[in-house]
Amino acid sequence: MSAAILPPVLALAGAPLLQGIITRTKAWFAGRRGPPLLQPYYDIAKLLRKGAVYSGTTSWVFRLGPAAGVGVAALCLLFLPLGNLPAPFSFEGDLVFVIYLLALARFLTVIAAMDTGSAFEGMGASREMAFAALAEPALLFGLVAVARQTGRLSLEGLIRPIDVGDWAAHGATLLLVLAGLFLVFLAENSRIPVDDPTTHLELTMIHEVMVLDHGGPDFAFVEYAAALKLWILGALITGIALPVRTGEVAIDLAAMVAGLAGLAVLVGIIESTLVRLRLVQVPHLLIGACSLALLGFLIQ
Amino acid sequence: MEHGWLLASLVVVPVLAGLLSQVFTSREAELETAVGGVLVTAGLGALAIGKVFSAGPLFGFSRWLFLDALSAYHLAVMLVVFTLSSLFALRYFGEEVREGRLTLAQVRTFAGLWPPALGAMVLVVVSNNLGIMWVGMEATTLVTSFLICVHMTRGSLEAMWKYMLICSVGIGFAFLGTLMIRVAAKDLPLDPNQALLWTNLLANTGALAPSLVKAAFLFVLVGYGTKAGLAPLHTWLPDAHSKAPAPVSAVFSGFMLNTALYCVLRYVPLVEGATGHTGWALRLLTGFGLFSILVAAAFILWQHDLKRLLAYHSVEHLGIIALGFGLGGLGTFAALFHTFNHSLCKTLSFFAAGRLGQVYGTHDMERMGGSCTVAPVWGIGLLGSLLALIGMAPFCLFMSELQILKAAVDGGNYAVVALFLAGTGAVFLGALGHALPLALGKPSPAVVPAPAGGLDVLLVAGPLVVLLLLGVWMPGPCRGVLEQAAAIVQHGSAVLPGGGR
Amino acid sequence: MNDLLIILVVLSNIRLLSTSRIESLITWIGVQGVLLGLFALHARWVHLTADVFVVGLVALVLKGFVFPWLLRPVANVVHVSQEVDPYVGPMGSTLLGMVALVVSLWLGTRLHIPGGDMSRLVVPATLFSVFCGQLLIVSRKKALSQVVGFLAMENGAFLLGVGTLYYAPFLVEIGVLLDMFVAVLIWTVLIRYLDRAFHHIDTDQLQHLKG
Amino acid sequence: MTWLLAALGLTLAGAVLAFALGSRPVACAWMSTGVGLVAALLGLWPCAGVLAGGAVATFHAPWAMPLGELALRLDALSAFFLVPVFLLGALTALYGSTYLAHAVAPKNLGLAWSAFHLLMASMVVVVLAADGLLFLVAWELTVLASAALVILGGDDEANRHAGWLYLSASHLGTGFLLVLFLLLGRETGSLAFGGFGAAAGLPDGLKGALFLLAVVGFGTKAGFLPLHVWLPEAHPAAPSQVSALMSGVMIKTGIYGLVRVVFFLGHPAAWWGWTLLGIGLVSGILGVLFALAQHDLKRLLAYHSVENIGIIALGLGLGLLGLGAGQPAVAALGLAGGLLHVLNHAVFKGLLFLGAGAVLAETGTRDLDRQGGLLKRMPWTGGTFLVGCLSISGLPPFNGFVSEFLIYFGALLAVMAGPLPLTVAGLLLIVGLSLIGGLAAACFAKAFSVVFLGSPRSAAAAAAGEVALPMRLAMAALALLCLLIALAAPFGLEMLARVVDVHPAFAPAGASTIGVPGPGMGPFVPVPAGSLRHLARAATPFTAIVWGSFLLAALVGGVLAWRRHLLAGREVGATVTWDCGYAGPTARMQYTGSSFAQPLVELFHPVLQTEAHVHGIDGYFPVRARFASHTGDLFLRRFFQPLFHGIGAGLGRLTAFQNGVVQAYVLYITITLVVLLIGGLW
Repeated sequence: MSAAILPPVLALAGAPLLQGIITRTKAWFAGRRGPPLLQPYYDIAKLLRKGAVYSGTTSWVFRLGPAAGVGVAALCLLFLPLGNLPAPFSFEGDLVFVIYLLALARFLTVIAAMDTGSAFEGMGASREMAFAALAEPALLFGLVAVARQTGRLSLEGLIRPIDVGDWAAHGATLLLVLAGLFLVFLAENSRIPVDDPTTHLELTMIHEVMVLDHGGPDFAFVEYAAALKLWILGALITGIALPVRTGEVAIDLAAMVAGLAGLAVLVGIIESTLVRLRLVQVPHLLIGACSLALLGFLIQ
Repeated sequence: MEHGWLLASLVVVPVLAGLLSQVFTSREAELETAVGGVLVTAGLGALAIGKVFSAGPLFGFSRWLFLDALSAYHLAVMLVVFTLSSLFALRYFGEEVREGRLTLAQVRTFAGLWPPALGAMVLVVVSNNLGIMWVGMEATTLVTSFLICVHMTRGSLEAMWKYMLICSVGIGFAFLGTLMIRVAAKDLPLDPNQALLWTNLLANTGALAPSLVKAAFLFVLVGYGTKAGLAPLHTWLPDAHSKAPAPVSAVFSGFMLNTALYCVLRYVPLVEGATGHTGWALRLLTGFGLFSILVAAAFILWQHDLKRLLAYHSVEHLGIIALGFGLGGLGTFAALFHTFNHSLCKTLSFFAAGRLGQVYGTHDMERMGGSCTVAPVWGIGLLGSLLALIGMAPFCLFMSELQILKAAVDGGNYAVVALFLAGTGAVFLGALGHALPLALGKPSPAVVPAPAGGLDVLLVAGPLVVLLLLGVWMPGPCRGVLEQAAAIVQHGSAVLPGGGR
Repeated sequence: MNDLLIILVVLSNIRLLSTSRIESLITWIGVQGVLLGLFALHARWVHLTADVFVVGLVALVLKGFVFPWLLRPVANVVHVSQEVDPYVGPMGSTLLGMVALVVSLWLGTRLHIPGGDMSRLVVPATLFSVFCGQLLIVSRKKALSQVVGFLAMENGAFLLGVGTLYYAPFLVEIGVLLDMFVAVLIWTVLIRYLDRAFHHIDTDQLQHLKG
Repeated sequence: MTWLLAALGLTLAGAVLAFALGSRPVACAWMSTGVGLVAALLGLWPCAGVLAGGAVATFHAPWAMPLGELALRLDALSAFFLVPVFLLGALTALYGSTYLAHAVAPKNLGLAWSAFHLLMASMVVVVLAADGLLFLVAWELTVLASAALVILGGDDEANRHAGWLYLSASHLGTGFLLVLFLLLGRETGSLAFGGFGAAAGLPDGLKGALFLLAVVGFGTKAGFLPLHVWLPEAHPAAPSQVSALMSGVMIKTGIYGLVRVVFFLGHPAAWWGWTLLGIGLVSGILGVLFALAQHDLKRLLAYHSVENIGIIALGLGLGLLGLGAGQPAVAALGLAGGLLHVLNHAVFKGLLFLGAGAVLAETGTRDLDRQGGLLKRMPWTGGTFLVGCLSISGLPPFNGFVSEFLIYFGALLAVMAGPLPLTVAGLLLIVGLSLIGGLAAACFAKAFSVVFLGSPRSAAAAAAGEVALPMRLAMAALALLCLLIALAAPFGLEMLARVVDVHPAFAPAGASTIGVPGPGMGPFVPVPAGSLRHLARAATPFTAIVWGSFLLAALVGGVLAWRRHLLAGREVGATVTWDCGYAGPTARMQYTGSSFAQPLVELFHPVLQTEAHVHGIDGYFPVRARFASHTGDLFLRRFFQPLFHGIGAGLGRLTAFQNGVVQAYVLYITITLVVLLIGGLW
């Protein structure tokens, strides 16, 4: 039970760090020193200390969105294992619950964006929903493919049993599924090549443009919820990718943390070396993710 | 023998009423005499029908006249239709008389021919002698032909010409058929005076020459089928129905067609008996029935004239009835049930079409929109009867069509099932497309709304209520009547044991 | 003798087909009527009773004289003497009539009449008359020609009746003849009406009601 | 059963009374509301009893009609389908007490209420009927009553056309049902449902034919693609209260019929399940896509009915596949999920249509792009509508998620445990269902935000106000139900199990169900303990979901409270929406519904075939520009219309035969005679 407390606590504490690592990696590639690793924490803390400005157009929906984002993400953490570390709770089919909870958060974020009546935020919201509709099947498909390997229907059940033996036996399947999940990971977290969180052109953004009007604590919640989501999907990928199942809490934990950090570095590298796709090509990428997962499923 | 005069009076009374009406010089009095004659006949008929169903078939005049369950049922339907139509005629022509659009001569034509038309049709159903039956049928054609052109217009003359020519040709064939069946029975040891009696022929079907009987049936089927409006012999029907005054159209459609089909029915057990119950005659009826439904569907889809639409509905429903008879079994029962349903419903729809035609001054459906607003009573009557005609539950036509379908399914006639459903489906789509704007559209502002009187409400509500009621409730006696009548078509034999003086 | 009369009837039918003059149509249908009346009397001669005799006589008078007498004035009143441009001309009609004759003869072989004491020609001749009547109705345009066609049809039926049965109930036969008579009366009245309303009796032009 | 008969009688009396009270609208409305509520109370009681394990109730009376008898039977399946009927009937009646006068011309008000009650009564009979003939008559009455309401919903051509399309489609569908029931009747000896169970022993080919007849006949009513074409026309045309009833309940009678017949047919062949699965996928995905492309709020909702019927078909198809493959757990979960979705869809779709009606009543238009900012003006409507949106998108913690979860669960089991075909089916279902879910969320994000958020796009929307209390009450009750059903799900499994147990494969041994297994019952293996054993597997997840929902509420509440705490005493300013520095934003600059849906509509253009009418700017000087888009129904335009026009044109050619030439007419007769003579005497 004590080990089961660790994944959510670690996530709550460490999620913004992944963002820091990505930024740092990108800075390194660009030959800059970049902001400190803990910069996301500073940002959130600063935002939390600010007041707020709301558009006169908005209603309570606008105010609900950020809070719901954090709440949902926190709830998801309860069902999320970290490699060999068990989740606090798990039940058959919780992967569906988690995916739908994330969808709930997205829905509330989107309508919060639409509440402003801004064309830019509308654009972002529209794209977010469109791409999510395609990303969701891919994510579910990938997880089901893994579940078929392990024969269990919960997130914990499908991630914890993966060990070196599985990789030896079904390496190809897992690799393909991982590739698919990684694409979904990039899309869901608005990373390049799907979205560029650092651009300054609102017309081309997805996630960032949706939250243009949030400020103060609300924006802090948005940022934190985004970090948590990055962690959640990252943890799923790391859990599958790293078959470290020693039973020693410390070793397993370290492996996972290292894996997450590695994932963040990988994202940083991708963001530094690739460019954002044109928006019309994003669906192809997501359909590609779905096909990868399907292929993985078929060859097992 | 005492029944003989009762049966004869059913023919004689209306003829006398027709003659009597000619002595008046007031248009109202002439109309009322004619209607009165019909009402008296209806009373006498009710008496006779009651006797048949309580005490068995009636015979008279050396068995030349008779009334069994089958003919009594048809007589009942006929009297209902005729009584309603007569009442409506008072309303319909009364309107025109009031407006001075109808001359004394025209009223005289109508009043003089209307009750005899009933007499001629009664003669058809009360004849045991197939020859007299034919005479009655021919007389029907002759008497009704001038009823078509009470309003003498080019259109009605054209319609009358076609009616006379086509029906005469048909009736000519039927005569040939009648003779052939007599010839087929030539060797039977029967008194020549009695040889053409249906009951006698039925008792000896085994001894009839099959090939001649078959030929006779073909002539009879084509001949009477022409009068009954089975496709492709129906061509006179839309013209005559659309050009005749509404009460006449109602009687044409509501009963004259059935009378002709009744004649065919009388031959069915004879032919089936003579050909060894192979279903040869029934298959022909099935074929004609289906073809009529499909042909009617095509014409209903593309129709613009309300009364022609109703006429094609008659073709469709006569086809359905023929199909029911052709399928046999439950189908016979259902076809008889459908006969009443269709007659009542069609009578109502022709009333409504006629009255609305007077209100709008046209029968062009595109110019008759919004009848429920203009003349609510008749508009509802038209909508209700059209819905019933296309087989909407819970009207009784749905029920009888369902039973016919059951007969087809039970017999494993899947092609029949498919064609029947396709045909009635097309009719449904087409007719509904006409009916909705007709009833609920926006009327053109030029049309003057017409008030409705108590008689109007009665004429609309009465049939509608009966149609609805029969759709959800068939009283035991009604069922008994239909079953007795159906037994006669199927076996014929039902009449024989109890028959006789 | 019976066969001879029947053959004469058949020939009169062919004559009807091969003429396009209204006058001649009316004449020949009258001739046919006389032939049939004679046939009715002769065929039943052996079994002749009073009522059968009356029927035969009435038929002869009606079909042979009354009907032409009724139709001829109509033809004069409406000023029609000739079929102009019929659908099928006299030549064609006659040829089609030959085909009809073959079909009638074939059908006659299929229809066995019980008894065998009757002429074997009755059934084919009957059918042929019927077909000829049909042919006249279908191929001609004047209303009068069609009436004649109708009469030819009815004559065929009459031929079958008297040719096969020695006795039919008086009431039926008289009823049939009475109907016939009324029908012809109505035809004549109707044709006059048509002429008054349309100023012609070309039935091919009565095409306002369709669809 | 006495209570049910009382409810039925009351409803019928209501129909008569409403007609009589037509000239007094207020009295009529309140009488109708009263009848609806009381009938629901009377009717729900026995249903609850049967669902809670009570005995099957029957009613039997002779019916003076050949082939038929007045037989009613309340088993778990009927009771389950009756619940939404009564529930939604009562709430829509309540809602209608103030709404209907907006939607229907005053002179037709009595008639409309009358048709409403008749619709209710006939639906009750449809679900209760235990006799084929009674079922068909009630079925047709349902059509007639609802079509009357569709036509009365407006006084124009469009309504009449919708009514025509609806009646025609229903009639063609009923044709298949007639054959279905008559065939069943022929094979089992009578039209009584009591004997139909024997159909399970029929040869496979015949059973397959019966199944197909049921799918087409009932599918037309239910709105299976491509038989759905009437649905997007008729539902928007009807008064919203009736749209709610039609979409929420009436089309479910189609599902009821299908389920009932499939249950009669016993052991299913594999292709039955595949058929339903295919229909479900196509209906679900295309339904939601078409919905996405609509501008008309009620049309959008109508297409979502197609989508949700697709989800239900997915569940049922999975159930049949499970039964066929001998996987009772998959079967139980699939069937239960599909059935539960029937109830859920009734609740949230009813809610959404009522909300749409409220919007329509206030702004006078169904056009999405003329709304906006209504949440502030109509807080109750907006709030409850949002609940409906979340529920229909299948998002937790609302009821839509619960039923979809059951189906997912079944599909996951199929993927895990099944033989290869079942695995493939499960996979397809998972992908399909998640795609449908994502698209539905997109669609409702659009619908909700365009209507209720931002600023008003028209003067009417700006002037809108909250609707009257009865309407609010009805919507609030349904919104509450959306939540309650989800929270009560763990306790409802037993009831669902009773419904699923009506299938003979699950029938507990010794219990009498319809169609007691005869000697020729077919090869299926009865599962002794019923379906509860399998459904119980969902109890833990359901409980966890309920607790998760509470926790979520607590977490979100906590965050909100924290923010309030943080902002207390700080400066909270109000400003205009930031628009990249543009200082004079107008309502017309907002994203419209069409723009919101554009990426997906573009992506799925091959199926949607949206037509865009651009009247753009070319040249140097600004001119008025216009853009309009329209997405018609692909199947109507590309399939049914050409087909029926083709048939019509073909038949139209026949009319040339009635050419007015009397010679030709006589020729027809001659030819007929000669052909018959030669044929007959050959």
